[in-house]
Amino acid sequence: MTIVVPRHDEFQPFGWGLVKGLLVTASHLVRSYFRRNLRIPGKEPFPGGRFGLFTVKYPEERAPLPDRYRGLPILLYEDSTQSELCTACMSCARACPVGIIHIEQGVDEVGKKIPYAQGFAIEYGTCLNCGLCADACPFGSIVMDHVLETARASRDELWMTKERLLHPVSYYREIAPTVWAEIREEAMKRLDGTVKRRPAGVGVVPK
Amino acid sequence: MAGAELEGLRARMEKALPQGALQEVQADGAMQIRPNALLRAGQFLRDQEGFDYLSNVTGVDWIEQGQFEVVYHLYAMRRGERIVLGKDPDGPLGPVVLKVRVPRGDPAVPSVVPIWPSALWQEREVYDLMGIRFDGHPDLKRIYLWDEFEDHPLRKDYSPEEVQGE
Amino acid sequence: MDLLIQGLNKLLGQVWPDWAVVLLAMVIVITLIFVMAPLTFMLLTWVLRKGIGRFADRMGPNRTGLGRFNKERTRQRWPLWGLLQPIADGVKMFTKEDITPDKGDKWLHRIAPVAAIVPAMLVFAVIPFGKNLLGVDLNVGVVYVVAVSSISTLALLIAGWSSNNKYSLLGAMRTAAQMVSYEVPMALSLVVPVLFAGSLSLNQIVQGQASWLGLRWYIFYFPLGTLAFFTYFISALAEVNHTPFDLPEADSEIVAGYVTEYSGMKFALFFMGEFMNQFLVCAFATVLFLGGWQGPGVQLGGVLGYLFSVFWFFLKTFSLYLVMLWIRGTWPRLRVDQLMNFAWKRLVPITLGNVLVSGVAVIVLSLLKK
Amino acid sequence: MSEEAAVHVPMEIEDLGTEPITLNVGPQHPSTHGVFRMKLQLQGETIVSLEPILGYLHRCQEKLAEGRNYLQSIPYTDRLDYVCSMTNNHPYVMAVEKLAGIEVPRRAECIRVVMDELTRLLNHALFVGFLLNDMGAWLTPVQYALREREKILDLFEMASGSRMMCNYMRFGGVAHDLPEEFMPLLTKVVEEFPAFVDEYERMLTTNEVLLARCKNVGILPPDRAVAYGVTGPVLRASTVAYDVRKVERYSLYGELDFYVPVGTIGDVYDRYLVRVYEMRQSVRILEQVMKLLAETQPGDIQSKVPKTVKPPAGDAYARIESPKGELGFYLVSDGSEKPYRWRVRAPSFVNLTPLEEMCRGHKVADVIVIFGSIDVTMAEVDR
Repeated sequence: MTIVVPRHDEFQPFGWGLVKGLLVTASHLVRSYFRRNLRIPGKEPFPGGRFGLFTVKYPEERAPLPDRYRGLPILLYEDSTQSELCTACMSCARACPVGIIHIEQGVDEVGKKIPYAQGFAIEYGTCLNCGLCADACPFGSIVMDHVLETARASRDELWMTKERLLHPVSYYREIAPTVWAEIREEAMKRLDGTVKRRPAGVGVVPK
Repeated sequence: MAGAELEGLRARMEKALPQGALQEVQADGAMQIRPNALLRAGQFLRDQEGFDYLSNVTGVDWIEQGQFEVVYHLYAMRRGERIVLGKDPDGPLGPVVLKVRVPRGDPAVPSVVPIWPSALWQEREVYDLMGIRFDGHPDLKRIYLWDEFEDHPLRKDYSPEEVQGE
Repeated sequence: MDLLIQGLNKLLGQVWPDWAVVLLAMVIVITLIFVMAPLTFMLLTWVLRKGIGRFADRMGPNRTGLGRFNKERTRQRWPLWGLLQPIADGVKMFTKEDITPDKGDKWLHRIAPVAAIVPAMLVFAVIPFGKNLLGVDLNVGVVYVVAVSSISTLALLIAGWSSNNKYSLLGAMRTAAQMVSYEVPMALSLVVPVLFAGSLSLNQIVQGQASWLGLRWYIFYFPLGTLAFFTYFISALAEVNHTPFDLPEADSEIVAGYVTEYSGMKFALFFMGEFMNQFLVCAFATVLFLGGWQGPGVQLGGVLGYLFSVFWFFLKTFSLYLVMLWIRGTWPRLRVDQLMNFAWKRLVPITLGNVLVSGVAVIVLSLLKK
Repeated sequence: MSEEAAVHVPMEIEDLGTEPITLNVGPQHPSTHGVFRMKLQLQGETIVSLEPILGYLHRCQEKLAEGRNYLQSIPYTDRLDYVCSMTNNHPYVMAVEKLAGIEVPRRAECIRVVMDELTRLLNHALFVGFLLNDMGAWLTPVQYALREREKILDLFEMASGSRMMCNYMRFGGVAHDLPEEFMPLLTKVVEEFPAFVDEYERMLTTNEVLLARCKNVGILPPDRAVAYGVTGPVLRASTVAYDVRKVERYSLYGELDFYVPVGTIGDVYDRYLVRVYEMRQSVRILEQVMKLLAETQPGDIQSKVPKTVKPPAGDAYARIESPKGELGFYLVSDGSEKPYRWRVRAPSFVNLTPLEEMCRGHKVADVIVIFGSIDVTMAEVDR
């Protein structure tokens, strides 16, 4: 069940190996002008035409990202009801390997805890982009964004509070339709049992 | 390794080693050995039993028992090669797990580098991070951390708050 | 230059004294060379980036062009195939911090880049870029070129020594050994076209390849001329530290060899010298073996003939440069001992034999003609 | 060993009575593949002795993992060998599964094998590219390799959501099922890859310069290789046909039909060839696994596993054949949700042990090539 690799000790006219290498690179030079570009199934054809080399000129053009792409975590709220999906269950904070998710649970007038995140902050500077928080979230509230540019002017701006983390559901549905469909199905299943105690919509407390 | 193979090996080991050197054989096949018998056991396992490949050397800090444990994972590489070549391996493949326990106060284990040179850096790593001394190691010094570092980070009582140096 | 002096004499001869006219001609020629050399360098870096890129399935520079913000604050671009990349490089080089090693030999460190670029500039003076278009028509042009271009070895040695860096020192040692060894086969291969032409003047060598519609090149003198061309080209690659003989600046082994401690404009000067040397090696090979500016159309009178000659010269030179790029984009690098073995055990005997046979052949042919 | 060195050093250099110079290569050096430092003693350009110095990338990952629960350590395994994160996930989840007695559905095993072999393809392609880079080829082979790697990374991104830090495998399965567009692209990659390997070989394998640089350089005899515990392609180049995939038959490898390429001498050229041939074998494995994958039920990728895994007290050692060699995880559990001891047996680390023996007597340029031919990732060496 083994192959002994051939060592090419046999005689070859001197320089033939070099010439073969040159021919390969030359074919690339020629093909770089006339090669036919392949289309990735299910994706838009890349800009740059059907023949020859092209690059995706990054800030102006972007290569499409797959639905499952893991950027940095964001929070979602329902467009129609303006209610946040987060119930402050702390699953994500517990799942985070680096412990950068900070949640402050809300209380009502009598001081009873309610399923609502009064404060929510993520330290973007330390995020591993591992996606464990999104996997752990039972209600599809925390999801992974598709934004690549995460540079900020100062370190303080990497402390992302709730106002900047919140995005509408429609935004995420647009960038990752298949993943959202999965998440939503699961979240609705979970919510079904306890839906009586909650107002309408997926979210709990209006924004 | 388990079952009849393990029983056979255990019987041969007990014969080859002095009385009481083989302290305990755990259910999963790990053999607990006295530190002073480690070199003889290693010699026996490599030369007579054909476990010529030391895959892994590591230390475990059992702080509650006040002991350090050094764990060796042995495999029979030449026998494994026979499997790849499509022949009968003709004997157990491993792993043979040797465990040596030493007191936490003065942890010193004989070095197995003369038997398996692959322990050369792995023992240095255990020495560096765990603080277990390997007597007879040709070049025992810190491998990852700088020489002036005093503590051993993988010990359970190491507190990372006291950061040393830069 | 003679032509230039004649022309100027016609224009200014009545007014200016003779020596002033000659001086003016000299200034014009020197200025032209000083302008042309960096321009060639810039063009070459662009060609290098684009060419190597294409060999490696990349685009090369494709963004450095013109651009402006329009009203909507979005950027409009005219990339111009990245043609402005050399200027961007230049700006970058100028703005880099200039570092002189603290414990190095500071004066030598400063002199070395200058010493590296001057020989390359000097060689430009004798290369015939077109019909009668050359700075000076030396009657010992070939010897001059070989002599002057070997000065740059010294510059690299100085650079390596003065940097007080072990990588630089290793690089400098490699350079010295390599350049001295490869100069022997290079000079020996040059003897062959000189024998064919019967002259050391570059202009006359080009004119010697004139007939057959301008295709009587020495490379077609099979097998002697062809062999001489190949040995010349190989040793010239080594002479200018080009792949596969780029050991003096082997970036993966000794970081950057003699330029390790150089930054900013000093580094740029080394870079410039190297590129100009590469260009000159190609130009020299064109002159000696590929018929220089000879080609269809150069016999035409007037400006057209001149233009044709310049066109042919640059076409040939850049084709050779493309071959160098091709090699650069394909082959790995040799090791020190292999390099030396190759020079002394393979190239030197071959070129020596070639010279001998060529000499005999030239004598026999001339006897036959009589 | 010292006698060998005396044979290699050319006598005339010793006769000159020159003193050896010390050359410090690294930690910042273009071809140390990270931050590796070597202290070389040179006679001329010949190596007299070499002292490797490690630890510039040390993060004490083993301690980090002790403070986290089992699941949270998976993203950290990605960062061991950042070139092939999928094969780093695999032995770790295997070790936890062994410890906790978790079954893995067949489809998940298929996906894991697919990912492992894709990782092998991209790692070996990159290896050849960077080896040539170390030899001084001007980035062209690397560029070709990177182009092929991009295609595979696209697949990873599609399945796991990230190109390099995949974090894809979970205890008892994998994180997500393969998306719809994965299989057509995988088929395309598998179909095109042999052509790429052929081109590579045309360009490099019989190139005289490469032959001159690689043949008989850095020979590691088989008995020394076994003694030093070298694994992976480096071991197989030294004629020892030991492959964990064949010996342990973990995952699905018992059912798959593939050959193990073996070298004849154990020099750099053999290591290059073994990797090239392993790429072809990986393509073969992928073709077979794709058939197996088509037979399984989509969606059946995860067995029932509690949210926080709490394995019973005990220890487990799991190892796989990663592209660089034998990657093992040794876990000790005390029954809590955090591991008591978390140990990585890193192939790059152990494979570096015989570096000095391989390099002594060679030139500076050879050291770089030999170091490159071992194929290490410093993140994995230093951990």
